[in-house]
Amino acid sequence: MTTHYLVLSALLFAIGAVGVLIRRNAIVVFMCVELMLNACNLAFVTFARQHGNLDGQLIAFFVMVVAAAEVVVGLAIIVMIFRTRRSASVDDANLLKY
Amino acid sequence: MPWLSTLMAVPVLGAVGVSLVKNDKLAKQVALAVSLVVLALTVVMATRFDPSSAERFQFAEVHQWIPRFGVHYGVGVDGIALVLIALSALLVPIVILASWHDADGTGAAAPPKRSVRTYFALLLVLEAMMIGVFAATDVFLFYVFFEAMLIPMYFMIGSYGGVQRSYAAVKFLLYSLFGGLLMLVAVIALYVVAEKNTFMFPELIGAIQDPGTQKWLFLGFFIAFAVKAPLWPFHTWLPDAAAQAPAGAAVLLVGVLDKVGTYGMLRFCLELFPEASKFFTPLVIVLAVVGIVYGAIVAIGQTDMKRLIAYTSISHFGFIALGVFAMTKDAGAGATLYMVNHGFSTGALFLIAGFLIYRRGSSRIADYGGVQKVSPVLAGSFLIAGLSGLSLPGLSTFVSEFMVLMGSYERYKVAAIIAASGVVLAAIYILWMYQRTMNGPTAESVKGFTDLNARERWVVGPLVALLIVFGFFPKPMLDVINPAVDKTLSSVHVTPFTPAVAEKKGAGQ
Amino acid sequence: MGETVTFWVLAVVSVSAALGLVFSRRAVYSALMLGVVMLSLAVLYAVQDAPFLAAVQIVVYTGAVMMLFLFVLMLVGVDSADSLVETIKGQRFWAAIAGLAFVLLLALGVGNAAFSPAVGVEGAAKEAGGNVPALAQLIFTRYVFAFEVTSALLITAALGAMVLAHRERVRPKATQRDLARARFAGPQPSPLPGPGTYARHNAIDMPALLPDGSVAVKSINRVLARHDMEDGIRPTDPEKAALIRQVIDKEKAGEPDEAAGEAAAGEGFRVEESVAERNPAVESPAAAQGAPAEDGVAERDSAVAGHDREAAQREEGQ
Amino acid sequence: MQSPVEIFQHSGGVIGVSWLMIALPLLGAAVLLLGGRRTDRWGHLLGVVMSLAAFVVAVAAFVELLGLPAGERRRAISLYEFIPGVADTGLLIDPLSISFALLITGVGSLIHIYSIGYMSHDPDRRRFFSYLNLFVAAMLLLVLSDNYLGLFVGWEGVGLASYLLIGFWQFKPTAATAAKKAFIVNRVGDLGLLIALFTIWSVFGSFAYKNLGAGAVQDALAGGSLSQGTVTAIGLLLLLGACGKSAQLPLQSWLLDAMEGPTPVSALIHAATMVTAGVYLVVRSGAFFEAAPTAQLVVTIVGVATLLAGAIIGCAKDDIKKGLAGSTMSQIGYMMLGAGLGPVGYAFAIAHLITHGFFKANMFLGAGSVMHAMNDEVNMRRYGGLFTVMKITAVTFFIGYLAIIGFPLLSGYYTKEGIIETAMEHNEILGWLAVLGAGLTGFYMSRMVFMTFFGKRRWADDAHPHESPSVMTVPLVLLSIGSIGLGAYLILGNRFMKFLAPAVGLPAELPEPHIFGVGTVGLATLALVAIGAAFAWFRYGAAEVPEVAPRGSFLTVFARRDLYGDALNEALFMRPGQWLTRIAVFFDNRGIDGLVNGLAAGIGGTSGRVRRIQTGYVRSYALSILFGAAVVVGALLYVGTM
Repeated sequence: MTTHYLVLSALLFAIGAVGVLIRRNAIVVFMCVELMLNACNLAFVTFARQHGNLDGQLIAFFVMVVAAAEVVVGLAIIVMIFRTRRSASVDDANLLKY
Repeated sequence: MPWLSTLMAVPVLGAVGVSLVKNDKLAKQVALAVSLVVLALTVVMATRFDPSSAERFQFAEVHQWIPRFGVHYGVGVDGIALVLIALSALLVPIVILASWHDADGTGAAAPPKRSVRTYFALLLVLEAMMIGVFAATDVFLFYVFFEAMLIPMYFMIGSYGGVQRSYAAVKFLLYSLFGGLLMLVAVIALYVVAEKNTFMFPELIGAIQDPGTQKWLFLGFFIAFAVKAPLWPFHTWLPDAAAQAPAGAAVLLVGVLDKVGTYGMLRFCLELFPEASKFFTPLVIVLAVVGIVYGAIVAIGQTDMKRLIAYTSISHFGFIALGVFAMTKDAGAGATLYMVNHGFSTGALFLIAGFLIYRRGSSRIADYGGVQKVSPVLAGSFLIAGLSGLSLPGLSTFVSEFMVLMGSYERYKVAAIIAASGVVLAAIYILWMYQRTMNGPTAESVKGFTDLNARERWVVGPLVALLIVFGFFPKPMLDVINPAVDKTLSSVHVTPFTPAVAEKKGAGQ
Repeated sequence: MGETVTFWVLAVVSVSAALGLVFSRRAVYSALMLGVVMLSLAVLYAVQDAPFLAAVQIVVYTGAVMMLFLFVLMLVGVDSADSLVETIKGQRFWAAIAGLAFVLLLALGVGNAAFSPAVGVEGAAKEAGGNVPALAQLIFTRYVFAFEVTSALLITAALGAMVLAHRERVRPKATQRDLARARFAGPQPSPLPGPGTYARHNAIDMPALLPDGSVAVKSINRVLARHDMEDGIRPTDPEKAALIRQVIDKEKAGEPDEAAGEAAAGEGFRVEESVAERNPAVESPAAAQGAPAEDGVAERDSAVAGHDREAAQREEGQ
Repeated sequence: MQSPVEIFQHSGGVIGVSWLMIALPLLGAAVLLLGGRRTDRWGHLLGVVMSLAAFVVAVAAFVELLGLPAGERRRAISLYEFIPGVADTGLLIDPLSISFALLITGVGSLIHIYSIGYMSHDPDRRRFFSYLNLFVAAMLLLVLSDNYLGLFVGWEGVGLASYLLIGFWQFKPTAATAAKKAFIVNRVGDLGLLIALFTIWSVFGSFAYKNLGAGAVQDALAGGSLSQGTVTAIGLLLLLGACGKSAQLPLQSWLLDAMEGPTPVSALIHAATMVTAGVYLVVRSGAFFEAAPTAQLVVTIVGVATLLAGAIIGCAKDDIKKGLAGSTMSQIGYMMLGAGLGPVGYAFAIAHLITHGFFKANMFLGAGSVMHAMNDEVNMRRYGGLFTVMKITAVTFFIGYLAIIGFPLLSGYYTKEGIIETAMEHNEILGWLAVLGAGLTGFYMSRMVFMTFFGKRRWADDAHPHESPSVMTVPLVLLSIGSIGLGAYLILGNRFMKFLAPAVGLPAELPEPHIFGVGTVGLATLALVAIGAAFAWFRYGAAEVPEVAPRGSFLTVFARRDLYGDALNEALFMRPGQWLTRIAVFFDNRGIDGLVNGLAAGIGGTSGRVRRIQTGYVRSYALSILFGAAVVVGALLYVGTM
């Protein structure tokens, strides 16, 4: 069963990653990142059960906390960018180049 | 008393003090005072130096720095290092005095980017680095100083230089870093291959026996030094850097910094890799001789005073390298003496050219003419400095050039003869420059020139006096240098030169 | 057996929801899809003997984080659909390749690993008397330092969000008096004409008629009109359609630079994602009512300028 | 033939302090240069005093030397260690060096005195005297040093003084150029001298004369440590040095230009003393030359070629100083010829050198007096009939003239005749060429005298010639006394030969010279001189001298252009040199620096292109991160399977 969970986790992770790559709406990109984090959590929980060790669950818990903090700050940044640029497209924020 | 550490600490503390002083004029005075203190300390130290001592490095201090890799804070001086430290300590107060208005931006084509006191603080930091690089007896420490010297000089050129200063500064930095990184590789490899778990120079002598390894490590060190010196064909950074740098910085750059290259050849290349040095000697001699003639010819064709002086230095560095790699006692001592004398001579030339440029605001030779008429003292000191550049007997540069050529002739006749043609070329470039700037009808732009003022006379006076005194009486310096050169050559294992007559006699007995 | 069934059901649900998240044009749908995935995962956690995590997942993620997402979506423009046209050459193709490669490699690795039957965390949990106490014990013993740091992180994040989202008021807030003054100084002191009288369904998108029977242009809500255009809902009345067109054109003519930039980019009349997201400024009542230029107008100007610059740069890049 | 006597270490007495000879003028120069304008009022007097003081020391040393037995008249005093292990600073007082010292300080002092008058209107007179003192010091170091290194120091020192004095009127571009030219051409010679010194060092390991005597050279040759080729090379290289300093072919071109300097300079440096340093060098290095007959032969050939070339040049010059310069070249050619003829030749060469010092200085100062009177006019075509207005100058000049053409019983007659006869004994061709040279001397010197002092007055309108002040005429008179009697005094009874013998090693038995010899050679010489003088009278005394020089024959133009020496130098060295310089500068800027900058530009260009990868699109970066992650996973798998 562990294998199944892990493959599911990988699949979700990859979908999230592809989402990050192809979506331009910063909020959607953010959601995809959350999806990837969740996929990771699944893997942690699975491994926790596999090895009978609660540390995995705990790490997942920490991931959630960090993800929450990240979302808070990230969304604030998006709102701020949107306010000044009237756009939430990640492609529009491309001044940092060459 | 930890003499050498004191010598380094005083200017560093002085630099901190100078940068904290808010008043520019006071900052200059503090800088001058600090540099004079260093000079006084150096003189006291030099009088306590014992040339005949069996101990090779005197005033030695060794402390652990990074014990894991056997890196030490190891300093100490032999005769060669001593005279070069003395040169640095002497030139810095002179340069500070000469640079009194260099950082103010009056009359400069490009206004300085940083404050006046920063310039003088940089000068003092540079002094500490210069003393450190000559005093280091730990190869790693030497490398650290070798690279650290670049930083103050980079800022001095890049922030206070002429119109093209950033180009020149970057070129200087990139060239030096290129060489320095090669050296770093060689330094690390030296540590690894020697398997002595130390970077201390005296313990590393003779540690590398394998000729193949020696050759690679030699190249690592040598290229760094050849760039620094600079030896043909690694020289093109020097004219740009020297022409763009403020005159005082140019003096330290050409007069002392570049000496680290030739000093390194003599100390590290020869002693650490004797077999490789012998193997590469033909190559180095060819480069040196080409440099002598080439530098002189290109100098003749220059239209810019500072560039011209820079090219003459390239020619002179060829002489020094020739002397180092001739590996005879006379040539080695001559080369060491040459390093010091060249500091005086080129220093005087650059500084006086700087005074001229300060008055006229241009370094183009064509912008001058007939200065002798309006400023005879300026012209006279310029002539003496120039004559020292062409190694006129009676001036100290002659002694060194003669010894280098004579010592080289003992072993490499053809090279010495070709190199000696530099004597004629030197006369052409110096006198032609002198004629174009100082002789002839007084140019309109030169009419308002004032002669050297008291400050400028105090700058030029000591240099000229030293040139003349050591020109007639070089013995004090040679007495210090000779034993050190003997020791160096003894670790290279070359057969000393004996005149043909004595040889026959020896064979006969 | 029960677990297997649950897994397969939830796996299918979560993967489809994840795909939906990635491929739906509207961000709101994406957010809902993400909620589905999270809930599925919460159940899977529960199945895997992680009841605490499952609860946290639902409370924190689905409850708090998702709400935050939705709030921001509301702020930014809830119902605008994203264009799915790719602007970076080869991005999708290579993204697909990379994603596939990644998943295949991981699957290969996982598949090749031979797992012994799971130990299960019951044993570990039993010692402390249950999953939650066991976790609590870990948190406050071995991971106490990390936990404390996390708290600091959260506080910092909250503070950061506040700082970022806060906007300094550069001029005094317009009072009622100022607004009234501005309104009477402006071209339209009276209220705008109301929506159509003869509406049959959603009256707000129907123009009002003037006493002479002609359409009152000002009564048309331009935002709604544009949405109608985007969605392909054309008014059946040709006269009204022409009028709407006219309003939109006028709106575009008000931003000639932008129009030129878009034309140059070869995107023609089609209102693109970024435009859709940019235009809400127009929606603000002040602008619609021709009120004196407040922050919004200045902001729009700067946004326009920014857009032009970017458009130019993008062209250059191409 | 006997070897020169050994060198004895000396202490005490006047000889022990003979370094004062060098130190005093040096002190004078230092005081005058450092003192600046403060010393303007009395600077010239200090210069004269220092020079005279040196002369007094020289005379005292000379007297003390004469007091010693002939076999012990080579006294060395060592002063201090110059370069440890290489050379000490020391002086050698022997008949050769003391003769030079007397000439330098004696004639030098007279010229110092003369200059007080000559330079009285120059605002920089003090500087002039400091340079003169510097010259005297350097020249004395050159001749008194007991080793080659010291000689070289003095050698370059006089070069410097010559440079400074030729370019004394530095605001004149011609003077500045001439000074530079003199220095550079001299440096070519110095190069030869330097390499000769290196070779000597590599063979003998010493520069001191006491280790380089004839005995040492012969021993080295016999012992095989010195090959014949090497000793010839040493000789030729020394000769190259001598050629530079003494303006011998092929390094003669600077001397004529050097006349740009003030006339006393021309008299002191470019006639009486410095230019004879080459002769001193060859004589001093007799040990090497005698071991190298080829080198000796080359010395004589160079001497003869130069004496003819100088005479030919002298024939065509209208500039009085340049005419005298050509004559100087020619006379030094005689000395060089003598110096190539072995010990007897040495003695005559040195004797001729001393008498020449007197009569040539005499004539140069006379010419200076004329110029002083004629508003610095140097063109003899603008002179004429000056005898009547400046009698002392004319008479003294005339004495010098008679001396140089070898008029019987005057100084030049004995010394020049000696050289010619010695040459005749060695090689008849050289001898007859030297005789021809004497004839030419008769012509061009007569031409000069007739054009200047006789004939019609062709003065410029504003010229008001007058006799010079006594401060100038007294030295002229003293010098002319030397020009009359010195030759006879030195040569008759072999006085000078015997005096010089310890230094150069003369044969024990020397033929007693006659007061007036009537040999074939002597008569032929006299006849040729007479013909030359008569021809000159016919052309320039009796006939009208046109004020503008006629175009003249090919030979005249050839001579006027200094035998195309400058043109040759220009074509062979200067122009190719300029091209080489230009090419080198171009190569340095475009080649080496171009390579370096090209490399930098290449890297810059590449990175400029590569940086385009940084599009600024977060998604592109994310894509590469994902690829990277995939690669890492793949790598881990691969490593895991291994």
